[in-house]
Amino acid sequence: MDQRTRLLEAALFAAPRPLALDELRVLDPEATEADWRRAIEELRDHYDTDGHGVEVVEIADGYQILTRAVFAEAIERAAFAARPVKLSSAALEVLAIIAYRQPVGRAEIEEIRGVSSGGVLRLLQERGLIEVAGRSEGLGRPLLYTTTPLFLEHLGLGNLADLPRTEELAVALRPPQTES
Amino acid sequence: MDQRTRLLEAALFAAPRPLALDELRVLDPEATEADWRRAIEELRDHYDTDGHGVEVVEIADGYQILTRAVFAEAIERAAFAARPVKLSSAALEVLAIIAYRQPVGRAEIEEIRGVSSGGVLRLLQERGLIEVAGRSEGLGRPLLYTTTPLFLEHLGLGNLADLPRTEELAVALRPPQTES
Amino acid sequence: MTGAAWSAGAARSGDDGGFVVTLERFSGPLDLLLHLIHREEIDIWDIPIARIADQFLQVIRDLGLDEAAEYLEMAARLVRIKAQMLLPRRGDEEPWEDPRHELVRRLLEYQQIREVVDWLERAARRRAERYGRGFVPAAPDLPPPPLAFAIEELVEAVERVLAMIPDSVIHRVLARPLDVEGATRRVLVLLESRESFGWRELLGPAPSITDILSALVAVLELARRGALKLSQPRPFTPFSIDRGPAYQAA
Repeated sequence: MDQRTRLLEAALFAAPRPLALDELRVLDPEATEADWRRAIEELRDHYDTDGHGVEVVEIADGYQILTRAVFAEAIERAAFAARPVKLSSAALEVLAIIAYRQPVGRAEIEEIRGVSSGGVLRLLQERGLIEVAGRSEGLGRPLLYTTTPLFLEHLGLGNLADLPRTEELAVALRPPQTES
Repeated sequence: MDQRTRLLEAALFAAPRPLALDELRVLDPEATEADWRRAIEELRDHYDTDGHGVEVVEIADGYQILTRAVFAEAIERAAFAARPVKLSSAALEVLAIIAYRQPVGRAEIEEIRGVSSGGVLRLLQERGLIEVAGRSEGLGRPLLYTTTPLFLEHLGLGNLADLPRTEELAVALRPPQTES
Repeated sequence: MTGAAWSAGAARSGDDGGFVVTLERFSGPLDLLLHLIHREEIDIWDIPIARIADQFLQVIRDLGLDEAAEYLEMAARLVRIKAQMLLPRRGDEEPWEDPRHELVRRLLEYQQIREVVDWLERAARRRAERYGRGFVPAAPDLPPPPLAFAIEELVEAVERVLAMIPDSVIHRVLARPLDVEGATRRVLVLLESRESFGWRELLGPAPSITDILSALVAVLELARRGALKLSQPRPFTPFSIDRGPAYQAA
């Protein structure tokens, strides 16, 4: 392939959106629009005749390299885009409090963490790691949260008793020990 | 190109990160690892001999399509792609220590650097470049850190063995003495 | 020392003629120490500790680092080694242990890390010259990505939580249950006979705090259900209670 066609391929590959003809100009000030058209044609032909897994597509007044539709199913099945998600430290903290003090209400969680935790609770609930186990008898009858079997499954624990013992958290909000 | 090579190209193209050999298996249950290796070779050769703007690179124990370095300047000038964030010198120091000594605890890192490193560790963890791999048996059972695949990806390394051997460094260190 | 070994220090010290250093330039006392050793072209195996200690103290004073604990600690260590070097050695009876030994070991170890840092920086630069695919297709309706978390992370979170817990203030709370149901009945009785009445009428004479709170919760709950409406004619006046859109005579 021509050097300009290679540059075009690299640019289309790296760009987060379809590139219009006049956007290509910055790449090489000496090339005319006709030059870029020729490069696009060359790249398109090359992909088509050599039988590539990708193709040049004209989209929204621009050009983009996309995978061919015929492979879409296999790729979707593989779900490579789904890199395992890590829980944020905020989410882990809330989860830790619930794990050791369940059933526990939002107010208590927020009192311990000193920040509002509604969003995190919702996220953990959506992920199926915690659930509402009932309501407290207290004023306003707040919801009480517990961990789910999925939570244990994620950690590879048989049951809650397998959690590492952390007396302090389990017993009460004890003051931190006197330490150096 | 072979039909499997096309599928490979489409998959590598679609994936947002390097794909390991065993991840490719889902794409086509009938293909063996050797088949995939052949497909990778074919794609790599094709990109190289036909003169493409992209290439197949071995990174983080997997394979990824990246643009060729020779086009970096033009793509950067066009400014439609974001460059990765640069890490601070302190962050790289901590990464270097973890890369060579993993799994390693915070105390040892701080002993080598001579400065407290909690903030840097947290930052690297948030960025996903290091992770907690377990706890030491020592006093207080401190957390032990290791590098993640994202660390290799960020630096474009195939695997940890690509790091320079300590004997190759200008300053030869005797093995860590057994001492306090 | 080879040129490569010192490249980190040299790059950061810039033109050695004018010794201008800034705080950000050093990632710690070891870094500063290496810099000085390099600048003075000193053999790391035979550090003239008195000279280096003085220079170290001078630099941290100049940079205002003499309040940073880590630099102070190193300064103290250097002064101690300097003193030990001055002690008279007792003949050949005992093998003499060089007080600089531990410091040299740490410097070499740190130097090696700096070399690796240079290497990593170069690797990152090379990687940054190659771009990955930029286009991120809109995600189809896929199940959420798998979660990755481990027991260690949870334990670490527990430790953070424990550290957050402030000194506990223990309040002794006496249970004084509210009679919300009774208050609700009273409100409904009043609503049945009158379309509108004032908050004070609900409470009766000399209400206790429990009565007031019970009545308040009852009124708020009924307002939420639409059985009554609350309004306040003017600021700071008692609010009045009217039948709401969802009011049904019992």
